[in-house]
Amino acid sequence: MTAPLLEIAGLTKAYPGVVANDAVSFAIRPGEVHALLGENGAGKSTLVKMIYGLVRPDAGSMTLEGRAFTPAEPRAARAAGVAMVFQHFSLFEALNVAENVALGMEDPPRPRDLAQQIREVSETYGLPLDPDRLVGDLSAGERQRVEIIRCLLQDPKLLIMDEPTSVLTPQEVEILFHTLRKLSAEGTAILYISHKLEEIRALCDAATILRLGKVVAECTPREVSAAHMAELMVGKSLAAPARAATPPGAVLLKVTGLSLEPATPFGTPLRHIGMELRAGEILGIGGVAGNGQDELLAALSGEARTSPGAIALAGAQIGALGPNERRRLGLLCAPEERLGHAAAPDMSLTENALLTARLRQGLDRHGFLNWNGAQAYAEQVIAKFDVRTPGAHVAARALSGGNLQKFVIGREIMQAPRVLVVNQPTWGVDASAAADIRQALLDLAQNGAAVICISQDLDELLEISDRFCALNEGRLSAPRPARGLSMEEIGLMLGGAHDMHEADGEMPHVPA
Amino acid sequence: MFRLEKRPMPSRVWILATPVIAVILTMIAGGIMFAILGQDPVEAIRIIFLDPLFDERFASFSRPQLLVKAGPLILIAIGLALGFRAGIWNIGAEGQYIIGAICGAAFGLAFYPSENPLIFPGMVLAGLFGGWAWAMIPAVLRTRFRTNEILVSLLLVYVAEAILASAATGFLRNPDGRGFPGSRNLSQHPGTDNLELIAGTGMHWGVVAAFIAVIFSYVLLNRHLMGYQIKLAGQAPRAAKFAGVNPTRLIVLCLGVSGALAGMAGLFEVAGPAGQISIDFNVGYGFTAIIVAFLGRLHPVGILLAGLLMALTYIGGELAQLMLGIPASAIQAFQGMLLFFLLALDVLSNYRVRIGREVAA
Amino acid sequence: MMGIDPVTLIVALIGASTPILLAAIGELVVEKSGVLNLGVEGMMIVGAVSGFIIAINTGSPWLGFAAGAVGGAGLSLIFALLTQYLLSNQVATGLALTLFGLGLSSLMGEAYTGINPPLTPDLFPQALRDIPVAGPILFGHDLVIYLSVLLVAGVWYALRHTRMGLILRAVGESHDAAHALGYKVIRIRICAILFGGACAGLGGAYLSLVRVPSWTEGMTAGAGWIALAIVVFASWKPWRALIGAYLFGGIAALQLRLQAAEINIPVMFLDMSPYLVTIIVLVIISSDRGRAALNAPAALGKVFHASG
Amino acid sequence: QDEPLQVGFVYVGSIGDLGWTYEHDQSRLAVEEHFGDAVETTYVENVPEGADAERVMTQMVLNGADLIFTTSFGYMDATNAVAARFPEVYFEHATGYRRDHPNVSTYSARFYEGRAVIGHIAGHMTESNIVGYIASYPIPEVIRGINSAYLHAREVNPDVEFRVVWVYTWFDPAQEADAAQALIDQGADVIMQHTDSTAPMTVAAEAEVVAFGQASDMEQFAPFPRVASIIDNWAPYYIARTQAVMDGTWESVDTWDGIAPGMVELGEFSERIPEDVRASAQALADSIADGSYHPFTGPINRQDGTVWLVEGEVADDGTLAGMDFYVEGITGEIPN
Ligand SMILES: Nc1ncnc2c1ncn2[C@@H]1O[C@H](COP(=O)(O)OP(=O)(O)OP(=O)(O)O)[C@@H](O)[C@H]1O
Ligand SMILES: Nc1ncnc2c1ncn2[C@@H]1O[C@H](COP(=O)(O)OP(=O)(O)OP(=O)(O)O)[C@@H](O)[C@H]1O
Ligand SMILES: [Mg+2]
Ligand SMILES: [Mg+2]
Repeated sequence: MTAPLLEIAGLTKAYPGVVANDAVSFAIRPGEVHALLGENGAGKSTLVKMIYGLVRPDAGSMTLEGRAFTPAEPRAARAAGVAMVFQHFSLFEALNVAENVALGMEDPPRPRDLAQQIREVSETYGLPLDPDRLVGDLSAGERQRVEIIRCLLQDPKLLIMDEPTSVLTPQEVEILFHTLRKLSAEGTAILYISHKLEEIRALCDAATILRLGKVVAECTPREVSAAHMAELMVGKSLAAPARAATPPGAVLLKVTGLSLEPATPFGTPLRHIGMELRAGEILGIGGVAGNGQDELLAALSGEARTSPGAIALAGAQIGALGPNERRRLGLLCAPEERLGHAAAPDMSLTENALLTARLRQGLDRHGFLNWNGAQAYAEQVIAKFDVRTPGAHVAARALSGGNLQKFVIGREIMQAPRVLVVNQPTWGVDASAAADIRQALLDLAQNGAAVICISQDLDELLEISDRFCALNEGRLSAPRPARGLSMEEIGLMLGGAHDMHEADGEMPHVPA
Repeated sequence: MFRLEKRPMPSRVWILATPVIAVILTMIAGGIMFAILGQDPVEAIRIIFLDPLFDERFASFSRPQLLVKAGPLILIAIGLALGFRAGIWNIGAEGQYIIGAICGAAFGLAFYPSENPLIFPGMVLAGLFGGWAWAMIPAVLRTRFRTNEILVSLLLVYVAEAILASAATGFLRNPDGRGFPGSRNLSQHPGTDNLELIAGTGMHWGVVAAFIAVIFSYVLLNRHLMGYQIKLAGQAPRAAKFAGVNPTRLIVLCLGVSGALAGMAGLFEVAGPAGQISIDFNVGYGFTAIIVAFLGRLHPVGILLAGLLMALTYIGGELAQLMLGIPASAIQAFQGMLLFFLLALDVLSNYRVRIGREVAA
Repeated sequence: MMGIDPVTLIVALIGASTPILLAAIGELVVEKSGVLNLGVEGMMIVGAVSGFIIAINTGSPWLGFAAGAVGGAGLSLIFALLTQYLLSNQVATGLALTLFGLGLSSLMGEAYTGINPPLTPDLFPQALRDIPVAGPILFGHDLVIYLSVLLVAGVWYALRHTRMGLILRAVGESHDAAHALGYKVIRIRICAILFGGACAGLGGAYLSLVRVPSWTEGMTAGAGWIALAIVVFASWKPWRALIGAYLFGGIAALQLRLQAAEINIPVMFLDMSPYLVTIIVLVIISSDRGRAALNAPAALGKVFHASG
Repeated sequence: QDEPLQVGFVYVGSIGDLGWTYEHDQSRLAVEEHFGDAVETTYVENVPEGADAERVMTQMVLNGADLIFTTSFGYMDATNAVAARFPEVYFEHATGYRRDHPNVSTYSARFYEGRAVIGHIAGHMTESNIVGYIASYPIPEVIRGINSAYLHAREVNPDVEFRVVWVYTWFDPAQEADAAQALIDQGADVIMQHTDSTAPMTVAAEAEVVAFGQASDMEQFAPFPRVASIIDNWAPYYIARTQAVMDGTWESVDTWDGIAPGMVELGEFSERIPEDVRASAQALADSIADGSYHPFTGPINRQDGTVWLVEGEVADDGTLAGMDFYVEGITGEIPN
């Protein structure tokens, strides 16, 4: 056995009210792929931020290659050979790829040389990337490549990846794993954080499991089942969402020939989208981030207007209507971005309840707001969806991601929608909260509503949807029954080699 | 070193306490400055802050003057605050104030020498319309061509000043004024005058309008959908769109309301305290109101208090000049200090301060 | 054209625009770092008075210019501390800075009214300046004017081609991402603010030492506001700031010449023409769809607070 | 003596402007100097015209002022309004015409007398025959000055032309400097100004053209480019009026004084003016001072060619006070 590359002993970090890391100890050997597991808020990100020099530990020590390791800032960590890919990208949209890479390096070479190096590395590892493109124009997967290449160019001894795969297609995940295995073979240690347990079983040599900031277990992922690891994380066993099969009802939502130019410089145009949604049905829309998900949601929610006939709700043409008119008719949405889109960060939950529920819950009268009513509604959502918060007066930003997501989904579901569109309902949400949300969606469909679930989490889509289609470069594939679809088939659909929608006569477009 | 920790919710105690502490700190720092200038600091501070309110010679005159001076500041700041909350930056209220005054005065003078009681209401409407129309220029350019409204509204101030000079020396010049610049005196002519409503209170229609604006904006922001949408658009533009707020309408509304209020303030001022259109009739209320809006934390009641505090420093500053010979520039620097302290201490209401460095590993 | 000599017009507009240009290029850097400092007018006038005082007392205009820059930077330090450490609102703090600067400068300059400062020598020999047309335009200025153009070039180069500029742009684009990469957001922004203050101060000193030259209260008379407008006008591009400042100064100089030449345009319109033309050009620029907006620093005016 | 007499001054600008307000403040200091402990003076500077002026005057009264000088035209209505409320306090309003109450006097200076003299000098000194004139606002005071200077320049130089630039400000050094430069670029070799800063002087010095001091002597630019100046000197008037209050002889009067009593002073003629011109300018000043000559003596036509004053006719003060037209020969237009 080789000597550990990094050894962590008794690392502790407390925030007001929480101990994010409580005497955490473990070790990584060179070339090892080490998983860090735990629920939301278990302290994984905090731990790696300490290794990367972004957060200072309150107590404990780290040893890198036998020497004491106390990085005061990321610069020091990078100098010592530690590189990190962030959970929330640390990229600059208005800068190009090369500039973004240069910003993450200590002594970047001259721009021309750097561009050359980027091309070389991206070829070596099968991660194609054009150094001159603006990052704002890139898809989520490509953005992650930027982060990875930024790390690779520094020849790191330890590569930290915080939830890297949540935005990738299965094929991209394969490419990433290929890269990581190659790195690991070259002797680079990898600290890998993910909520996707099957991936961890496929990739990792060892795993440390955190719960409430403490190390609760260590295991070798290949040797245990995913369910077992989940139990170690949560401390109890989880039930899979259940649903009774119901025959689909009448067509509630019909989209035909929906095309839309993007509203923002970095947006994706929608092209000839068509679909039909029936009562009681859940339609899963898969696809890699940046392929038009936000735009599709905006077109359905009414934030972006289309020709009146492009969207019909129970026969009524609604393409030209605004968000509130659509809400009145029963079409509700929950966007992906919780803070800033689905909810206003600095507003209380009561105020955020009003954000979408005003019309259907009758929370105003001639424009004068019924705050008591709004508060009562917020409290109902909190109670029914088990939102953990001190009360409805709390600002949305003070809630954890999972709890806010439960609030946002609950806010829509409790308005009894006829059609509900959700985008990434469980992104970054831990296993038990995610299970609750999925169950709520299933129940809604069970009761006769139609649901569109846009998600990048294919397991989730396969678990809850009746039919599945893929969004690629703003085009929507023809739907296929979800049952029996294999990962390979899905991967091909996502990659663009799917049957194009009949209205679209163009050649299928394959991304570079 | 100290460290700041964001509070989950702003602290109510500190919101109320910080202005008081800021004023005390300003008294200390300003006192030092006055001492350096060779003045008795205690006396100077007393004259600025207390004499206008409590000195038996001045108080009965100065207290109502506080309202006269604060009235236009509050009226304009209320309108600006709506826009600022929505992330719409009208910094050209000065221009809207000028144009409102010109339109209102022109309306009144068009009927001269009639004393019809409908003239004054007509002037108010004309002033309101003038300010609104001037603010519509940046609004339309912003919504049509996405032109930055900060820049346009600011540059239009200079254009308005050119028009004002032209009005005072040209088209609105008093025909009986022996060729001197300046319009007829509106406040000395029944029908166009905006005089004190109750003698000795300083209450003219502009002050009444300011109070109404405070109440109206309080209700709007706290009880009405429109106020909710304004706040939403400012805090989270995407969420606002999701909630069905129409950004174009909001820009037109906020710029329009702030322009209309500024225009009205201009009319009330020109028909009342100032009396006439003259070349330099504007005295920077439109710019000072921006500070008042922020000092008041964009909150109607806060703006009311901030407006009164600003007015107090103006009036007390004049007294200090008069009684101690402190130069006007020292008063200006003193006001700057007051603003610095008020802004600096604001941090305490939103953050907790931790003393000492983080323990390093 | 209409009896107006283009050569003297160009010479005059360059001189007239330089204080605005200096202040604008400084503010451009500040805004590129994501900070909106509306106190340019205050920093300019403090620079004007500090530069003047030092130039009078030392007899050296160069020390005066340096002192102007130091004075402007000194005032901007207040803004930096308030907005970066105490997280105060940038708009209000900038306005307060202007108010304070105007008061402070008149206090400082009380004893200096009515004095003539030492002359700033021309850079090139008379023979060069006497070359027709090119002579006065290219060689007829003092050092600060060339410096201002160099500064524009330098800022352009630094923002475009250096690591420092890249980091500055990154900080202005997303302070959270920059922080995550380990950049000292606050420190970088403070440096930018000080640079902006120094440029504004230098512009002010140019006003009091060359342009007017003498010290009088309130002598900036709104130049700082115009500088702010020029930055937006330039959509945060250095060379465009130069064009904007020269355009504004050019129209201002031209309108006076049109008056002097007794051209029949109402003086009211001539008087407002620099502002109107600026607005019109801006409307034309901004109505051009595309990615113009991209150049605006995404984090402009936002408060940065690193938790943890 | 018991209580000193309290005299207040309300200034529109700052005392450091080296122009209008500065000269008023110099005269205030002269009052202090002259009366010693018998008089106390106070002042407030940068008082905007309108509501603020009225408040400042009232506060002065409440603070015990017995006599108040309000030194800007724009204070006219405010002065009369406050005077109505405090009949026992005396008010002196500069450059206005309204004396609604027996405790209000008005006073002004016949600057056009001085302008006649420097116009005379300008007519002699210009070689390009173009005189540049930086004007503030199109108001009677300024128009009168332009006319007076032009008439006396033309008298000695029939080919002289006046180019007027309106800067719409009393005080903006940079703008004034630009205006001076613009005029020089248009061929002017003599610069006159009716704005308050010394900036045009500096430009004139650089371009080596003639200029005149305005409001204050601007002696730091003598002997060149400043070759002469018109100085506001309010001290004799202020001292006399203060004395009148002390003696109980104060009455409401309208004073419009010129060179004779010294309200308008002419700064020293520099040796850059040819000897004979200095002499003829002095003779002109003397004839104005002793009343034998009035600068607006016919024949004078209006710009449009209509007759204003026939041969030998002297302008009446009413027309002069409200003058809103150019005399014949000036080519520009008065903006409005
Ligand atoms: N910057 C911060 N300042 C104060 N508290 C914070 C901050 N960031 C996070 N928190 C607190 O941390 C908790 C968890 O935040 P986080 O966004 O990491 O959620 P999470 O760990 O993903 O939780 P969930 O499991 O619900 O997704 C919240 O209760 C919040 O109050
Ligand atoms: N800046 C902060 N201020 C206060 N509390 C924080 C801060 N950052 C994290 N926390 C707290 O530390 C705990 C651990 O957070 P951390 O982000 O490390 O969790 P995580 O395991 O990465 O969760 P996730 O799976 O959502 O990424 C959270 O519960 C949160 O309450
Ligand atoms: Mg999380
Ligand atoms: Mg995490």
